[in-house]
This record gives sequence, structure tokens and C-alpha cells, in this order.
Amino acid sequence: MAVQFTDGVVVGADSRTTMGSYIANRVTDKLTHVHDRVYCCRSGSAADTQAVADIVHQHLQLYSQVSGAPPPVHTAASIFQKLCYENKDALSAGIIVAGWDKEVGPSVYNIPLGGGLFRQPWAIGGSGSTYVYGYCDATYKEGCGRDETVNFVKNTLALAMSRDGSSGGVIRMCVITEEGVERLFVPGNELPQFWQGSEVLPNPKGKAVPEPQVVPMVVE
Amino acid sequence: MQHVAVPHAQPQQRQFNPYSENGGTILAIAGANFSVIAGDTRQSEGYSIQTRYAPKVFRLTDKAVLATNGFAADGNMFVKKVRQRLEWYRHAHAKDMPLRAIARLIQTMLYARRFFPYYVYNILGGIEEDGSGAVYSFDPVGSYEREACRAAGAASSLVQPFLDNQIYFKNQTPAPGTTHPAHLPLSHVLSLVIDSFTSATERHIEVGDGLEIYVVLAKGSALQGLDAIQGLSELTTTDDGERMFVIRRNLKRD
Amino acid sequence: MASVFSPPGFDFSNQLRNNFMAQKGLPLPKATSTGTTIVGCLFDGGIVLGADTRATEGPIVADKNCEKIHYITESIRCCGAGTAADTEFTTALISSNMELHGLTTGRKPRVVTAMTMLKQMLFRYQGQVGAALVLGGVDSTGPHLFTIAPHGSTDKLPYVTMGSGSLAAMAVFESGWKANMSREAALQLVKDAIAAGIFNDLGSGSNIDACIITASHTEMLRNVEMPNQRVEKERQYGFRRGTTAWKTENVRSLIVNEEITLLGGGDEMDTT
Amino acid sequence: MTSIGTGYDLSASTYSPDGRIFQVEYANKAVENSGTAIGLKVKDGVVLAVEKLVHSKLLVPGANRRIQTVDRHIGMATAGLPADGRTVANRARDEAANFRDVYRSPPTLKSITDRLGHFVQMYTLYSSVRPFGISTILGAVDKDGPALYVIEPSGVFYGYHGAAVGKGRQLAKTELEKLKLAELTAREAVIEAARIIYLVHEDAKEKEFELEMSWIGPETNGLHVPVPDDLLKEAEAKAREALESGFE
Amino acid sequence: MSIMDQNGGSVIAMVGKDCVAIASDLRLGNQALGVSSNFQKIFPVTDRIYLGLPGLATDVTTLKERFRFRVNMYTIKEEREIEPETFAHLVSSTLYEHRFGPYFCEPVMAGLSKTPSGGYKPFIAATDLIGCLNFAKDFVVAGTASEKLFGVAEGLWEPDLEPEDLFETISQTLMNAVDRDAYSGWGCVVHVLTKDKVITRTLKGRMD
Amino acid sequence: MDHFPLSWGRPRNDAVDAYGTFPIQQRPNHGQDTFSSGIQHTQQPIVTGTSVLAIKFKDGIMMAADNLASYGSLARFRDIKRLHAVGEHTVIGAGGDMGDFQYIQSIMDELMIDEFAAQDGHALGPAEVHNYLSELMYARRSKMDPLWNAILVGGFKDGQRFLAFVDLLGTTYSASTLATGYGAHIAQPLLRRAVEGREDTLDAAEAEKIIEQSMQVLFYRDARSLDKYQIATITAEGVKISESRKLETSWSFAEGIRGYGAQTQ
Repeated sequence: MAVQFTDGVVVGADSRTTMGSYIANRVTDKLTHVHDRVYCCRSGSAADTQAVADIVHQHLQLYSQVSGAPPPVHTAASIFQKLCYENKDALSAGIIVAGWDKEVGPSVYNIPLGGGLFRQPWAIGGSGSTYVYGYCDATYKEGCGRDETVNFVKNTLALAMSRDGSSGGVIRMCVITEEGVERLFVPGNELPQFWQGSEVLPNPKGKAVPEPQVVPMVVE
Repeated sequence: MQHVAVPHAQPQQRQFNPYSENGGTILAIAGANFSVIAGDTRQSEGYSIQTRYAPKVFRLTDKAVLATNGFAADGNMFVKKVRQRLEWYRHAHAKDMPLRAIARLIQTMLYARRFFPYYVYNILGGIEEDGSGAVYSFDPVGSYEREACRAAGAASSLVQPFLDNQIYFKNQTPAPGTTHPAHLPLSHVLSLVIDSFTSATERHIEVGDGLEIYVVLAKGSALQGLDAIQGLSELTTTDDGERMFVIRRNLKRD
Repeated sequence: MASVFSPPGFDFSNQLRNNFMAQKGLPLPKATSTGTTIVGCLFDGGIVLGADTRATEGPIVADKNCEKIHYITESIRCCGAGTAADTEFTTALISSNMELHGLTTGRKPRVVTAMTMLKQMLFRYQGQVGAALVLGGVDSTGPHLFTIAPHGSTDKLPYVTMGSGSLAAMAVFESGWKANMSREAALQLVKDAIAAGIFNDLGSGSNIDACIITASHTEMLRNVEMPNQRVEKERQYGFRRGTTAWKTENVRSLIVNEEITLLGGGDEMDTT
Repeated sequence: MTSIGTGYDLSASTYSPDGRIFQVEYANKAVENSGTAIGLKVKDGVVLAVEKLVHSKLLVPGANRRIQTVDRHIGMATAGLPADGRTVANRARDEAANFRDVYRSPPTLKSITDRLGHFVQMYTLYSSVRPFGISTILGAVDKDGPALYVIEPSGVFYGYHGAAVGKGRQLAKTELEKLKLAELTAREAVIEAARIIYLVHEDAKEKEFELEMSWIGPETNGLHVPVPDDLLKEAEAKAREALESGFE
Repeated sequence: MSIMDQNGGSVIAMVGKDCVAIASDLRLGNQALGVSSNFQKIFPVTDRIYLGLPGLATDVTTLKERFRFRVNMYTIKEEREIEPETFAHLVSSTLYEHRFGPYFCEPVMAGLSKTPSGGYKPFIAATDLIGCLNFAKDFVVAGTASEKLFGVAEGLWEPDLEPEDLFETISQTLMNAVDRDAYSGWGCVVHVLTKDKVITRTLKGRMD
Repeated sequence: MDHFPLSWGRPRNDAVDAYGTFPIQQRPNHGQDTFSSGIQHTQQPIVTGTSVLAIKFKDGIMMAADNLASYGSLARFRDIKRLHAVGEHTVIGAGGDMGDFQYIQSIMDELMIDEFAAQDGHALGPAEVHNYLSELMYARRSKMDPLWNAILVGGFKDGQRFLAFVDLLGTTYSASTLATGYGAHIAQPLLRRAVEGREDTLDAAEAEKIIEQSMQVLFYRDARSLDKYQIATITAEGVKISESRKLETSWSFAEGIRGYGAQTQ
């Protein structure tokens, strides 16, 4: 997930990598540095997204060396999109690119499975995202500050992680602003807690045996 | 979410398969006046050990032992049913069913399920009414044969040719002026059984953990050195008939 | 053979024929795989790699004491699981490339370099090269530990496991791993993890190999523990000579008998 | 019995001209010949007690139980033909199991009694069957509290605070009416029940009898179980005491 | 039934005291139908290296020629005879070249390698069909009867057998194993390599 | 010959009893018409529970299962109970389809009521419960209509510990440590190492610690698990099933991990 705010963007992700239902890595770092102010969140096949991110990383290094300036986020996103679109039959990659550049400030791009490129104020992706669209729609507001945005990202991820078996572990976030990149970390045992469920079925309320209301028999 | 691609992640149809394979190996050897029936005790599924001790060899009567191998649920259920039939026989005839009759009973019971078979290889060992050691081996649908030795189960193809060579003396020319013995002594047979299982354990991943060797001695025959063997315990219930013993050994657990 | 020269890399010339046979309903046979438990663990100043030594072909043990910790460079080693030949040749290829890389740059090559080479190669083959690897080593930037899955994805972690026994081994790590372990503690943990694989996973077995790599020294502990030695057999199985009947015999002597036959009348050669 | 010989008593499916079903009435006779059974519904539970007449000294003590368990919280006592009692008890268990199967909750006594009543009634409709020769006292503590019902051979059933069937029912009813049932605890009711059974037992006519008692209450955790031995002994002792003092 | 079982055939190699033995059956079949009872599967590579090639017959022939070519090239280039270890790697890499279109053969090698002191050390090895090497200290097996061979060999093999004893053990192992395999049999041949001679015998056994 | 027309099968759906007015439960051989042989019973589990663990210890059996029922990868119900007491000596714990497990619970309850109603002084122990369950599971698999579960049966009766497994195929086995589902791969190695050979010396506190640690590792590595679970203890005193409790977990080492390869920021 990535969300832009006034001064920058917050990117965040859970840390679970699965093979079937086995958790191959419970502390994955899915926030991948592709340039100093551009990060991406990877979902889909680990091998494919890593390969794509590595190629983009190489492109951007070249770009910044040749042009002498850091690449705009849009440029990074465009390279991702080109790779994803042109190889869409071979790849299974859903990528969110986010970062800060001096041309447009903070920006978030979503590149879902087919290889399209969509700029959004906030973007979510991956298997857990379907569980939290409603929450994001209901919660997101424009013009938020940093802390508010960090909280929004954190809560969204925690909700998705608690309902989606394929998401979980810890929350990693990056706050990317003009000044730099700040890494945030929420351990798995300190995630925001929401309704956790409580057993209702075997204990229907009001089931206790009431005092018998017996009318005494009239004795002649 | 991220996932590491799993090979064969194509859409697959889930269909209930009522069978499974639980590994392990059994074997039985008949002597002149004894019979030895053995099996390892590992029960596995896929690459997992379900338990290190699940007996595959079962005492039926004082003179009959049944070893089952293949799908464990079928095996256990089958043994239960055989024992039930033997119990009924005992109630009706006031004696234990003779070995050859048990063998025929097992054939009938297996063939009754010809079109939804018990996925089990059975070996029946014991003493015949004439006092000779006998081994009967069965296929899952009831074809059977009396033999001198037989291995079945996961490592049967490893053990059987070894037994051919060592029990039947296959491909061995006897020394000039001698012949191969028709029956081997008990101690010799026991050491062959143990070596068969340690060999199978070395080369077959589903064999190991423990070894149970049942020995049935014909009525009135001597112990033939059995009492010197470690890990021996007696299972005989009557004191005027055949005697039954079990030897328990450890096998490698990897 | 069109040419005596054959280009490096794979040769696909049999594929047409093999696919034809496969279409006729003959399934392609399975290659040897190492069911395998392989692990790696970081400690203060180095890493420990571990592996079992069983190679299987289906349910049959093909090799009871094979080596699964492969040499990459002096201070980088790689454990392999999956298709045995693939792990063998992939690591050999990367090892040779690393050697060349080292000679080209004149520096000790880094672990990430090996990791990148491996992942790019495996990604290129899209999982067809069935190697699942645990790569560990120490370089100028310190100790590093990676796993590389057959499709080319990598993970960077302080403790990793791979292979069919990876779940058993990982359980041991998850319950026993601590940050900043000593070399001894790390080795013991690795041995425990491999033992968990050996005794709980049928695909793994026999002995424990371990390898300790520190900045200064690499110690390969081949068969550091051998908990599964075969007990002595009950009988001796030597045969009487003459047991086997044979039909024909042909003895080819390898002793080169040089017999000097003098030519001519036996006159001494005139050497003057 | 004026009806004898008229032929209207040969089948349960035939009324007599004055609208009676003699077979059902005969069934009631079978009940009247049986040892007394009583049930007490009290403040916090239910107590069942039976005067089990022992017709032979050769019988093992405790044999031929006339109080049976239907469900965890439901018990029943019968007076009449013991074999009919077994049949009805089995049917009751089936009905209770069926109720649980369908509704996934413990059955109320009313629902079980209702179904059993229908079952008993079915046996008054056909010429091929004989009505049950028993009256059944059913007791339970269910979600609505303690409950007590009696089903008669005709299939009719009523709810009671205290019930008595069998030989000594008249005297027992009189005794029950004297009690403030709604104020008793189950433990106290056990003592009273024993006293009543001892009281109604006619020493002169009958030989031996066994007192069989079960209860459902707070002390049994809502389960229908036999009254524990010590309490039973205590109740019997007190009953004999009361009996003796009554004669004086 | 896989392509490997099309023509049948099995090979085993064993280590003895300063000697090695390699043996095979002689059957060539077309699935269940026997075609020839004199199909050679073991080929001398050098004086002290023998190579067994069980598997698909067409690949047996092809590989035999290929290895002959490559060994000759080696001998010419290096001006020395190939050592068993080197030859094993040659076999392995030749097969792995065909990783994605393999030859359906699982080679077994037996040889005596020269030690620095001028003596000879027994050497055996086997690979799977894509060239995964397996160096064993006791015995290696391959072919349609491999399971049976494993079982019998694991029982019968003992260390430090003299050449004549090794001949008995390997012969008994092979014959009893192939007797339980429908796709192997029809005669057996055994080669025992010692430092100064190679004894080749054809065995008398079941021909069904 | 069956003369009941509705048993002859349905010539057309609307031709016979179009509105289903005939009381179906009274129809002879109901549910078996001409086409019933075509009924497919094969299915798959839908709402599923993951592993159950159990070990033997000095005083009895300890069993644990988490509170999650998944619907595919959705953590659908996070408050269900997968341990169920059967009588006073036995606990069953199940992984697999929760609908089937609830059915099994009702069957076991009915069985226990039948036994209670008999009031014959005998109580069913864990061995009997396990045997009953294995017959039930095997019968259903033989009808090709399995109850999609793997069940552990643990108990203590007459001074004897009992612990055994039965699954949808009717496969049974017993050992001093057992685990179903992913637990068989992940927890079983730990349990075996901790328990084998020490069954008679482990006390309840040690046993609980072993179970707790295994549940923790399972939570780390099984994507269908939850950090809320219950422990059942069966000893001479009877059955005790704990309240739901929460696992302690540790994640601190992960904070420094960056990327998957060369990345350092």
C-alpha cells in the first residue's frame, strides 16, 4: 500500500511470503528501494517482482548518472510499466511505485497485473487488499499530515493482515519526503488491534436456568 | 501478499481418493517346524513419519500370524474383520481355525471386495495342522499361494531377490557332492530376517524405526536357541499347543 | 555430427525426439533429487551452513553420503536442494564465474555477487533448472546469508532452511535461534536443525555436514555427526568360490610383455 | 364388569355402544395392579420414586429397574407392565435424540411428552395392537425449570406438581397434596418421597419391596441420576421412623 | 512404464580389494518382448575403465560412440590416458549438456585409477540420466532392476573381497536381481578388473 | 417389485408430485431413486481449521488447537473452538472441515447421551471413543463421502493415558506426540524431540511450555493459523479446556532486514 500526503508519501507492506500455506519468510522486506526517493511495493510472484525491480533499479542508476539528477517517480513507474506490460504473459507482478520528486512532489502509481499504469492518491494491492477497500474508501481524506497518514497505512495493513491468511507478520513502512526516507517498523505483536471475534454460539445469552416460577398448589 | 512459485501450480481438480500408501515392509519365512513373520513398525505418508510404532504384524491365534501392508486403514479394518470371523469360528467349533482354512477365508474376504479392494498385501504365517511351518501370501484381491518365503510392501523388490538367493539358494551351485538344505535352522532364518530389514532400511526411505519378528513354533518343538535372543517375549496363551514369540528390535530412524 | 565444435550451454538436439516419445505415452523419467534438509545460520562474525547427506530417486536412497555443501569460493559456500544435477552444475558454473570475476576485478568476490549470478541464472530458466539453494559466505562487508528458490527469488535472513526437511529444520530455528549467537551455539543449532530434518523427513537422512565460514577461515566439517551408521550384519555373505556357474571366460592381460626380437642375423648394430 | 361377553372389548379399534374403549380401560387395570410410582416437582428439581414389588427372593437386588433415563436431564418412572416401560423409554430416547439432532438443543420435557403421548395414543387405534399397560411419570429440569408429566394408557397426558400412579396412588396423592411442593428442595423432596412410598406400601398384602429413587436438581448438576446411596439410606431410615411413629 | 524401461537392461559395479567388477545382463527387449540375448551394455573405455550403459538402446549406442570420440579427443589433446575420475566428469557433463532433452541412459563406471605411488585404486561411479554423479565406496547400480540390485547388493556386499570372491558376489547379486525383473535377464556378463588383467565371464542362469 | 410409484424414479420432474406435497420423510427408500447412483459425494473442505497438537505427559494428555476457521485464505471465524470434550475422560480436537467436525460433535454427544441413559455403570473411555470415530470415518470414506477431518483423540481413564489419530480415510495411529495438518511437519519434530522418552517425567507445566512453543512456531510458519488458542488437559481429575489465550511472539530481529539482496536502505 502507498498513500501520498502533503509533503511526501508513505509506503507500507506486511512481511509474509508464502508457498502454498507455508510461510517461507515471515519477515520479508517488500519495500524495495529503486532509487533514493523512489520505492516500490511488490506483490505477486517473488521471483518476477524481484527480477523486475532489479532491472528498474539498474535503469534508474543509469538514468541518474547520465542526467545528473534523480529520476522523477513517473519515470520509474513508466519503466516498471513497460516491463510489466511487454512481458505480461510471463510475469505475475503487481507493483505499486511511490516516491517524491521535485517536479510534482509526492506521487503514487499503481501497476496491476495487466501492466497498466494508474496514478492514485492512495493505492493498495496484493491478496489482502480486497479486504480493505471499504475501509480505505471510508477513511482516506485528502490533505492529511504525516502522522495521520502513517496511522492510516498502519491500520489498513493491520486490518488486511488480520483477515487474509496470505498476509501477516510485521508492518514495514517508509515515509519518503524531500528530506529523506524514514523507515518505520511495527512488530507482529504490537499491531493495531480491532475486533477480534468472541465466541457466541455455544453460550447463547439468557440461557441460565431461571428460578422456577411454580405457583404453590392449593391445599384444602 | 507474495508467493514463491510452486511447481505444478496449475489449476488442479480435487477428487477424493479413498486410498493412501503408508509404506513399510513385511516378510515371512517358513521353516520345517516353525514360521517367522516380520514387519517394520514405521507408518508414513508422503515424506512424513506418522508414527514410529504401528504394528503391521498381528497375532490371530496361537498358531497363526497375519502381516498386512499397504493402506493402513484398510489393513487394520481387515485384521479386525478376520479376527471377528475367527472368533465366530471358535464359538461355533470350539477350536481355533486351522491355518489353511484361515488362508482360504482371507481369500474369500479379499475377493468379496473385488471392485473396491482392500489396498493391502497380506502374508499369513503359522503352523499347519501337520506341524509344518507355512507361509501364505496374498495379493489385494485374494489370489494366494503357499510358499517358503515372501516379502511384501514398499521394499519388497529389494528384499525378495535377496531371499531368493539366501532361502531358495537361487543361482547357487552346491559344492560338489552336496545339496542345498530344504529348510534352514531357526537361528539362520532370524539372522536373514534381521539383515533383510537392515538392508531395506539403508536403501528405502519408508522402512525403519522398529522391527517386530513373530516366531511360531510347532507343537512340541525345541526352542532352537530362541531363548538366547535379546528382546524376546512369549505370547503363547495355551500351554499344550504351538508356541508364539515376538522379538522386538530397533531399526534406524532416519 | 555437423561439427566437431559444440557451443557451450545446453544442447537441445534430443528434444524433438523425446517430445515425440512423450507424446506416444511414455512418460519422461525422473532425475535424482536430493529430498534434503539444508540450512544456514548467521552468528557473531560468520555463518554456519548445514546439510544432510541423503540423495534419493523416488523412495530409494541413491546415495547415502553425498555432499550437498558446494564450493563457490574459498569463503562462500552454497547448499543445494532439488534436482541433484542442477544444484551440482549450477553451483559449479557460478563458482567458476566467481573465480573469473575475482581474477578480473582483482578483489575477493562478494556474496551478493554470487547471489545475483545465481538468481539471474535461475530466473532465466524460469524454474526449469530445479535448484533450491542456501548461499552463505563472508566478504569485505561481513557475513551474508541468502536463499535462492528455483524460480530465482531470493530472501535475506539471519537463519534459513530449504528442501523437503525445511519445515522441520525451520521449527528448530524458530524455537532456538537468538540474535548474536556464538560460533559454538550456532553450530549446535545448525546440527539440531539438520537432525530434525534427518529424523522427521523421509527425504533427508544419513549424516550431518556443516561448514563454518568466518572472515579469516573456512572450516568444512564433512560428516560432523554420523548418527545413522549401519549396525553390523548378523551373517557373513561371502560365497564359496565356484558357486556361480559360468559359460565362457576371457582373460585380457594388461601386462605389457616386451619381448625383444632381434632382426637380421643377430649382428650388432653398427653404431660407430 | 358389565362389558365382558359383549364382544366390544376384543379390539382397541372398536368402541362400545356407550362410547368406551374397553381395551384402554383394561390397560388401566394393568397399571392399577402395579407397585406405586410417584413424582414430585419441587422448587429446584424433580424427584421420582417407585415402590418396586419384589415378586421373588431369587431376584438380584436392583434388577428390573422401573426408573429410566431418557436424556441427560430427563427421567421417567413407569407403573404397569415393565416390558412396555422399556419400549416407551426407548421411544423416548429416540425422540430426545431426534429433537437434539434437528434443533441442536436439549429437548424440553413438554415436547418429549407430547411426542410420547402421540406414540402411546397410536396404540389405541388399531385392532392389531394392544394399548400400553403403563402409566408413565416423566420428570425433567429443562430450560423452563422443573417439569412433571404423566402419560396414561389412552395417550392422554397432564402436567402435575405431584403425581402418583399404580396401586397406592390414592393414598399417595393425598399425602402429596399435604406437601408445600413449591417450597421444598429436591433433597427434602427425596425424604418425603421415600416416606410416601413406605406409607402406601401395604405390608400385609405384599411381601418385599425395593425403593427406587432418582432425582434431578442442583446437586446433580441438572442430570437425571439415581439418588446417591447415602441419601437413599437416610431417606429410607427416616421413612421407617415416620411409619413407626405414625402407628403409635 | 517410462522410456527408460523400453528396452530393459541393468548394470552393477562393485568395489573389491584392489579390484573392481562391473556386470550387466544381456537382454535387449521391446517392452515385454525379448529381442536379443546378446546385447552388449558394457564397453571398455580404456584398459582400466569400463563403462556400463543401461537404458534406451539407441542412446546406449549413441553415447558409446560419443564417449569414444570424446575420450579419443582427450587422449590426443592431453597425450595421456584418461583417468577414471576425469572420465566420470566427462560423462557427467556430456549428459548435463542435454539437461533439457536427455539421453535415456544411466551410466555406471568402474575403473582402477593410478595413485601417485604407482599403484591402482578401485573407482566406481554412476550418474543419473542428466549427469548427477554418485561416487560410492561399495557399489553402484542402474537400470530396470536397480531397486532389486540395491536390495541384494546391500545384503551381499562385503568390504575387501578378493577378485574371485568379488566375482561370486557381483554375479549372485546381478543374477538374483534380474531374475525378479521382467525387463532384465537373458544372460549376464561380468568383468573383473584387477591391476594386471581383466577377467570377463558370461554366466549360466535362467533364460526366461 | 416395489409398487410405490415414487420409487420408480422420476420420468419428468414436473409430472409427479410437482409441488412436493408428498411427505418425503415417509417415502419408502427416500433419497434413493433411479438416478441416485449418479450422485457425487466427493467434495472438498470449505471452512477449515488448521493443526491440532497433542502430547503425553506424566499425568495425562495435553492437547492444543487455535481458534481460527479459515475460508480459503480468509480468516473467517477467529473465535471457534476446535477442542471438544466427549464425556469425562476424553477430548477430541479436529483440523479440516468445521461443518463436518460439528456434525461429529453432535454424533459424539448423542452417543454419550445414549450411554448416559443406559445408566449401566460403564463410561466410554478415550479408546472406545477413538475406535468409534475410526469406524465412523472409515465407513464414510468407504461410501466415498468422507468427513473431511483429521482428529486427535486424547484421554485418561483408569490410570491409562490414551492418544491417537484418525483422519478422513480412516487411517489411525498412536504415538506419544501427535499433530495434524501443518503441525505434522512443523510442530511434530519439536514435540518428538521434547517428549519422546520423557512421557513419564514431564509435568504439566513443562508440557504446557512445549505445547506453547510449538503453537508459537506454527503461528510463525502456518499461513492459516492464529495467535489465539486453547489447551485441553486430560488427567485423572477429568477434562479441563482452557479459556482462549494469546501467544507471545518475537519480531525484533526483523527490524534491521532490508530488501532481499543487495539493498541496504
